[in-house]
Amino acid sequence: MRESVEWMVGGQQGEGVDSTGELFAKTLVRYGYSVSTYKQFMSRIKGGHTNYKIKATEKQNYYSGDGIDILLCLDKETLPKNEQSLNQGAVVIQEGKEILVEAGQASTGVSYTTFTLPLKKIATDLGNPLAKNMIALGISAGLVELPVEILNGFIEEIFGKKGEEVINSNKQAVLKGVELTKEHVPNQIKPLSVVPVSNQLFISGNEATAFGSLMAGCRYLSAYPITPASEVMEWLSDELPKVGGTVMQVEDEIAGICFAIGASYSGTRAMTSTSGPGLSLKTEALGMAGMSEVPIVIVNSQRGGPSTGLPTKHEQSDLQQMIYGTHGEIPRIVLYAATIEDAFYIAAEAFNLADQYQCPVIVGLDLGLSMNKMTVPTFDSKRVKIDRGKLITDEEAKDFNETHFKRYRLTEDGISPRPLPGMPHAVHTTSSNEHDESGYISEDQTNRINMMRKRLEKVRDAMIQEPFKYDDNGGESEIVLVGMGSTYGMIQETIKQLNEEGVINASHIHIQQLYPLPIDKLQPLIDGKRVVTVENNYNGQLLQLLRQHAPIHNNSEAITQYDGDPFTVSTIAKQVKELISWQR
Amino acid sequence: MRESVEWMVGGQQGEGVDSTGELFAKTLVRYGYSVSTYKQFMSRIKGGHTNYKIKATEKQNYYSGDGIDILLCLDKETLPKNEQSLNQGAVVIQEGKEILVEAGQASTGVSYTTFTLPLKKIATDLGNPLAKNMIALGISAGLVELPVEILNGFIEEIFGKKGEEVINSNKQAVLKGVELTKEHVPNQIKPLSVVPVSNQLFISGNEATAFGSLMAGCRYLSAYPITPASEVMEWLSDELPKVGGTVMQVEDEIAGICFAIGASYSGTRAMTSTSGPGLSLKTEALGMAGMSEVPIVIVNSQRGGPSTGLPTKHEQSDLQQMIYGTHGEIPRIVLYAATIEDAFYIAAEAFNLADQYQCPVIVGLDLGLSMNKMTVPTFDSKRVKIDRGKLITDEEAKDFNETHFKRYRLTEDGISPRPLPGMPHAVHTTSSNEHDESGYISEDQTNRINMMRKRLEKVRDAMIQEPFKYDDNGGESEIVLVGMGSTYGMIQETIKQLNEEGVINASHIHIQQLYPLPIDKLQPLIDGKRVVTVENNYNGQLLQLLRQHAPIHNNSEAITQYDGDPFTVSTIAKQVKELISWQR
Amino acid sequence: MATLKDLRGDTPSWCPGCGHFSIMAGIQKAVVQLGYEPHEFAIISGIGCSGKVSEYVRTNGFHTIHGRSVPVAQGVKMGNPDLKVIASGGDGDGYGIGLGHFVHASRRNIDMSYIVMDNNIYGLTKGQTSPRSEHGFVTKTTKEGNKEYPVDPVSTSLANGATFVAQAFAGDIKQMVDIIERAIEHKGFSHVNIYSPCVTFNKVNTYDFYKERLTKIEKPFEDRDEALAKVRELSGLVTGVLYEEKRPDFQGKLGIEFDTQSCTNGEMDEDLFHKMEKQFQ
Amino acid sequence: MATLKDLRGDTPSWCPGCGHFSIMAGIQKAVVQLGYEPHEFAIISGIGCSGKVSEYVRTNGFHTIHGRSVPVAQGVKMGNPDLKVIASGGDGDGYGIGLGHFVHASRRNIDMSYIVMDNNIYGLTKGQTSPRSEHGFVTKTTKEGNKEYPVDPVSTSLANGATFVAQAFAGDIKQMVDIIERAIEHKGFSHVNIYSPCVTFNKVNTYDFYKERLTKIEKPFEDRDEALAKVRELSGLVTGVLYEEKRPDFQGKLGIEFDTQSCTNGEMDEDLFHKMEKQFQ
Ligand SMILES: Cc1ncc(C[n+]2csc(CCOP(=O)(O)OP(=O)(O)O)c2C)c(N)n1
Ligand SMILES: Cc1ncc(C[n+]2csc(CCOP(=O)(O)OP(=O)(O)O)c2C)c(N)n1
Ligand code: SF4
Ligand code: SF4
Ligand SMILES: [Mg+2]
Ligand SMILES: [Mg+2]
Repeated sequence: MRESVEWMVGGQQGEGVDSTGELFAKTLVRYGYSVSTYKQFMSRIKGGHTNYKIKATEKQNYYSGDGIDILLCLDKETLPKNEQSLNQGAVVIQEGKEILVEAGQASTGVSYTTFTLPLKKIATDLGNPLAKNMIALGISAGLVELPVEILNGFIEEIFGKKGEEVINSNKQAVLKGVELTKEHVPNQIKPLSVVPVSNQLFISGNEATAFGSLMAGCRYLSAYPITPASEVMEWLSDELPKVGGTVMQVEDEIAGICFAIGASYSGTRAMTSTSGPGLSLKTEALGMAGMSEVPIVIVNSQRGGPSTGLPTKHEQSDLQQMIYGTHGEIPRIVLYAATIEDAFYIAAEAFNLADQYQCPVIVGLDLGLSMNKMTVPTFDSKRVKIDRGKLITDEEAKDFNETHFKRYRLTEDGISPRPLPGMPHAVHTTSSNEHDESGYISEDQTNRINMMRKRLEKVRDAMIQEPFKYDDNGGESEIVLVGMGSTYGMIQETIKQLNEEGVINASHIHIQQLYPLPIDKLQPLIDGKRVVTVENNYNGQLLQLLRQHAPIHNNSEAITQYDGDPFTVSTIAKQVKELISWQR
Repeated sequence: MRESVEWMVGGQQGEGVDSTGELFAKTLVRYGYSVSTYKQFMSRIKGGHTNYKIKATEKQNYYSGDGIDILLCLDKETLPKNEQSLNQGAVVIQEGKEILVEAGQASTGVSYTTFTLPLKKIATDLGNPLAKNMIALGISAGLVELPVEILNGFIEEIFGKKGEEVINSNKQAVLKGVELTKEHVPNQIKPLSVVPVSNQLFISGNEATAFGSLMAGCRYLSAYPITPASEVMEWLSDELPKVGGTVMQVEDEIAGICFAIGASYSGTRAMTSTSGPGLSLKTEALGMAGMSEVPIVIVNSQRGGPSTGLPTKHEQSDLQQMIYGTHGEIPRIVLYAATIEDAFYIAAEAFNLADQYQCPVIVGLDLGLSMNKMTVPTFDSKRVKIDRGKLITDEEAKDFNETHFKRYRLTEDGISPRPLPGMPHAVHTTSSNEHDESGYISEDQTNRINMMRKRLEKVRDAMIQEPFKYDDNGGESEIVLVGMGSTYGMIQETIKQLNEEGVINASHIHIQQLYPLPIDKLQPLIDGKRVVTVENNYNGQLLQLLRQHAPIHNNSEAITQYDGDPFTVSTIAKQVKELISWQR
Repeated sequence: MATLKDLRGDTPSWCPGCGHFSIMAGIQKAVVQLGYEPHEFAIISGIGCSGKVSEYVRTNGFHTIHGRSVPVAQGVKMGNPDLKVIASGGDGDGYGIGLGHFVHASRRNIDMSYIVMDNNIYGLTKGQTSPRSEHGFVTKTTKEGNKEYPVDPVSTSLANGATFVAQAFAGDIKQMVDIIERAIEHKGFSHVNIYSPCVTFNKVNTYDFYKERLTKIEKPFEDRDEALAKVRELSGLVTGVLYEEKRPDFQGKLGIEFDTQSCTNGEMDEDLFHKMEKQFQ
Repeated sequence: MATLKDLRGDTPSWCPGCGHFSIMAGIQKAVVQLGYEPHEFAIISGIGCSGKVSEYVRTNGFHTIHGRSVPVAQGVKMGNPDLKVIASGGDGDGYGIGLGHFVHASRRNIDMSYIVMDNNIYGLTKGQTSPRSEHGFVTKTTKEGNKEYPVDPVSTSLANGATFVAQAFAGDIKQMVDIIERAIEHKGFSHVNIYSPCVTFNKVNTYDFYKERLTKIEKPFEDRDEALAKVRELSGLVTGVLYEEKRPDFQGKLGIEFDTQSCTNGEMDEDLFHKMEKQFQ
């Protein structure tokens, strides 16, 4: 029995590759497996190669895997593009004139089996040419001995509205696939062991972020469509109206943040979501949120830059823009979830921090994390409690007894009690200009100094529950790998592999709070170690950030990849090994 | 005889404070003095206190001075606001019912003389109530024994069109002022010594930048009005049409940069100018210039941030936005002139670098440098030669013999031969998407890697003639003060003062090329020294930049000021002393 | 009931004689005469001399950034539909950098008023042409005269669906107050363009200029396109409410039971969590 | 003389049947029929399915960023007035995020053509409403139907001074080519809105939808406001050249002897330097 399987379907865009992949993933999830996925696609609507990769494991797993056990080819490009990833003994399913089972050998040396068959014809014979992908899924299920009932259940859900006939023909197609497996490629690969089913969610980073936001009380999102952030807007546009909130698709990204700032000023928990180009457009208004001390959450789902760049590819290159973007100096907090699970909590905490510190909070994501689904243990709805900070009631405002309420009152912690517009005893002024406590324009030097200190010091101690993940890997390590976002799973696996190979003992820091950077807590963990960042960008922006805070220049490097694809474990492992050998 | 004088006029906005100050400054310039000035003003059109500070010295001087020898008060706020700056023996001229000469003592302990007189009435008696400021100027001239002919010369220029009568009444007013001095406050302060007149220009940083741009062949500026950058646009809008170029005031800052990118793409040397809020808006298109490899010069004249902030106040807080602003990673060069003189050359070099490296070049300025005039030795028009980089002719393009010219040809130095649209043999595609050599969209990994390397490596060695100014101050120093922009003069004076006082020997680095930072050249100059940045912002952005490049964390600090005013020498000196005592 | 004094905020720093004074007074008067209290309003302003109005009228105020008062204001209204929301700013702010937002707001019809202080110039930056400056208008950067033609804001909002379109003149406070009152009471997006002479930098579009040229429209046109035709015919030199249409506002059309302000401290809503969680299982 | 083949650039990746194919072909045909060579043109496009046109038509091309083709294009023309400049992009690109630039370009009248591929939807981002989507239009983010009303682009450019305003339909190539040709030859800003069905995401505004509804205007109206009235009357469902006015273009009006391209390697112009230097002495 096998404890994991790596599966991929590839084909042309617009031909159901996505839905086929998702269906197989969900089947594995229902069977109790932990599933990680990765979709590759192009910036066009129809045509062009796309694929959907799955890794299913018994235990929680954060990486969709380097290899492939079953490769389902719906176009001619799939095999050549992915041959180098085939695992020993893999099965390749492909369309062909007639049924053929052949042995193949990849350029990497591994041998595999190709199972060629006339999928379309078989489906047509079954009375539903559209069901050809179902046959292929049946074959896949057959190979690892997944119970067809699960697939059939989904078929009923999906085709429910299309009537019995469609449902039946699809079910038949699945069965046919299983039969074909038994007949032509029996026992080709080991069956999956049975695991107990737990309460898992199968969810993407965008969805987890949107879900966390909604649960934290966010009732307003204004945004402009952009890959890979659009799903945040799409999911919330379905869900928010049910709870009295709404999503606004507005005319551009500047309006996106401005509407949200307006809504937040009025008291609603509000957010905007975007990707790189949109973030750049938002930086002026971001400064307004910082200066006027209006809470706001900005989700930035990173994609390949710069400029229009690689709109449908993965990258982590907006770090510096998230931390430094906007002219002048504002209070801000920059978070970046390590996993999809964390994305839920981080989103929820973001709204708390925005209210508590009355400042913008940027929630970083990356395409790898945003658009790909993964199973995670269901979220703990008790972990993050809603905290609206120094929001005050009209009653409380009344006690101040001011004709014009001092919105920017100087306080010990730099945070001013915040009334809302509409409160009878708290008429107040909010402003993007430098202002005095009343919110009125002030060019006075002393006031300026006080206000700058107030704003910029107030966030210094901001800290989320888990500002970084740390894995000391069971003891002394001479090297520490530092990452952020969707590289979490790959780094974990890399370390495990290196450890198993006896190459090196490495620890792992995965930073979730980029600004303010929890350097005091990080320092002891990197002291005396060789620091190696693993990041998807060219300049090593995370390394630069660390170096800014700690004098590790002579003992630190970055492992980078910037070709639009996520890391594989083997790439990271190889580079770590090179670094070590070079040092020794 | 005195070798320098510090003079200030203060009053309400809209009442000619500026023109009065400028007239006195120009008079001193004509007399052969080196003059530095500083204007303080508010973000409103009429009313509110404003003042114009002058320091005139025999030798070149880069700082408008901490003190005041002559204070001309055109409103009631001028004296209380500036009393603490009065030098021992200063003369304060102020409006009053009758002529009175009194002794005063400032809170700082210095004693001064007030000369009160009914300026308006005297002017009215002379037949021109508007000439009251001229009487005051006459008094000022009289006090330091400046020849009235110079002032008279300017009066003829200014009032030329208004006829003899106006000219004469103004001349009489000046004479009257001189007489009044002789009568009531003779020998109150020492006269200015006579100095030889050299070829000096009296010019602001904005003007020097605009002038340098024009001389470098810039023929197009598109921008949107914003303080303190508007003068760049205003000066060029007068001058460019004379040389076949033009200035476009467009609908917003995004259009500002986009028009310029368009013009530059077509082959014209083009620029845009702005301040913080505009820079933030431009960051998306900045990315396009970087990605599409279109040369472009962006002048960013910094003001008090964040957001609308302090629009008419001085600050140096856009450093990180200039270096990191935009999503993803682009080639760019960031320059920042140390003095008005350098502003001319830096502007000219910026256009060369933009063409040579086919990327955006950001020219930083700050309000102190931008809006204030200073005398500088006239520029050397031979110092910077125009270099258009790899621009090719149609003839040259023809040799490549390509139907579709490869705009993004991979070359050894990463810079591609650049034809212009309109060339018969060089039809080509320019793009903000990731592209192949032809400019066509490409999502191929190998191409991506090549193109990222090409773009980001090509600027690594970019270097202006004087990437930083260095003054070792005659020998061994234990401390090095590092600055940028308009703090040059103050730091120089501080070091001189500290040296004279025997407090410390400090060296001085003033960085003019912020990105790529010439760290290899800087390293030996900071090694083993205590590094102290002097900067007008809160976070110590320059310090952070240095720390990112050098492990100086335990031996470096920032002296900061962020109240909207420039440093004074005494502030810097005081803080340096504190740092030293604290260390010892 | 609120008095004019209650509506007084910070001391204005405008030049004496500036048209913006009248508009400020007009807003104050309208609020008082309609019987509202200062706290019921939020004035969202842009940047410019005009933008300072949110500090001078004592209601809730948000002095935003250049060109973005309209998107912020729409967000405010959506966040708290109980507020009366006024966006206000200059012609540069609204028809230059902010033009796109203005047109989109016109077609969206969120319930708010947009009061533009149109002085045909950029005041605060010292007198450059604005998108409302006349062709041929001379400034320090257009010494040979402006070569562009002005935006036609009233026709533009009419053509793009605004449900209340009016124009007023700072020199006629009575009519202006009446128009502002009607704009405030209109349910939907109301666009009020107000000619507001800049006495310091604009020597062409003076009080007299407008007094001599403006035609009063006594009664709104029944038909949007008639109003449009009239405005075009008179080159925009009209005052009065040009068009008003009763139509559900954007938020009304959404048909959502808005409940955006009830988020309070405490645990997440467990029931809601379990309901939502299902779709990912 | 150039042939259609010379105008062929990269291989289109649009969905089969997409209206953008016809518009691409229309531009190619117009260039060829007018007798121009590919190098004489610069096509400046935005981002969207539509934006790819600058890579598919083999002239000089600049694939810019979302919503900014028009400002870049105006800069290109000003930098090199000898180029024929076409800006092109989608309705989202031009009337959503880029709306402000479009109106300002209309009133500025720089000599270029702006061809909008109007499919009433955001194609490349997979089918959200665009500012041209009809009221009630259903998408995955407007499941209850679009609550906004569409922008009226043609009325807007007419009201704001555009000197050439036309509309075409991707389903009528002949008329479209004729219109594009006239737009290219027009001296000044020419606005051509082209209905271009998105066969993948827009199931409402199909070829048939337009075929059934469009009215042909055979001859441009003499008067701008007449054209405007007609467009309004027919809810924008017209094709043809609606209005054309001969008037000096912006650059012509500036009266500058443009000399922007002659900057070459070597020393600064010493004479010029000394002339300029004087004003600071
Ligand atoms: C993004 C940005 N660009 C430019 C400015 C500079 N600025 C301030 S006010 C203004 C124009 C003001 O004109 P208008 O909106 O007509 O208002 P007015 O002063 O005439 O009332 C400009 C360009 C700014 N503050 N922010
Ligand atoms: C600043 C920015 N925002 C958003 C996007 C994402 N985006 C790409 S194309 C597009 C809309 C395309 O719609 P349209 O302009 O109508 O062109 P079509 O695809 O329909 O031809 C959007 C929102 C982007 N690339 N840049
Ligand atoms: S500059 Fe003009 S608009 Fe500004 S306050 Fe003065 S008169 Fe009013
Ligand atoms: S999605 Fe629509 S607009 Fe885009 S290529 Fe396909 S049919 Fe054309
Ligand atoms: Mg104005
Ligand atoms: Mg579209």
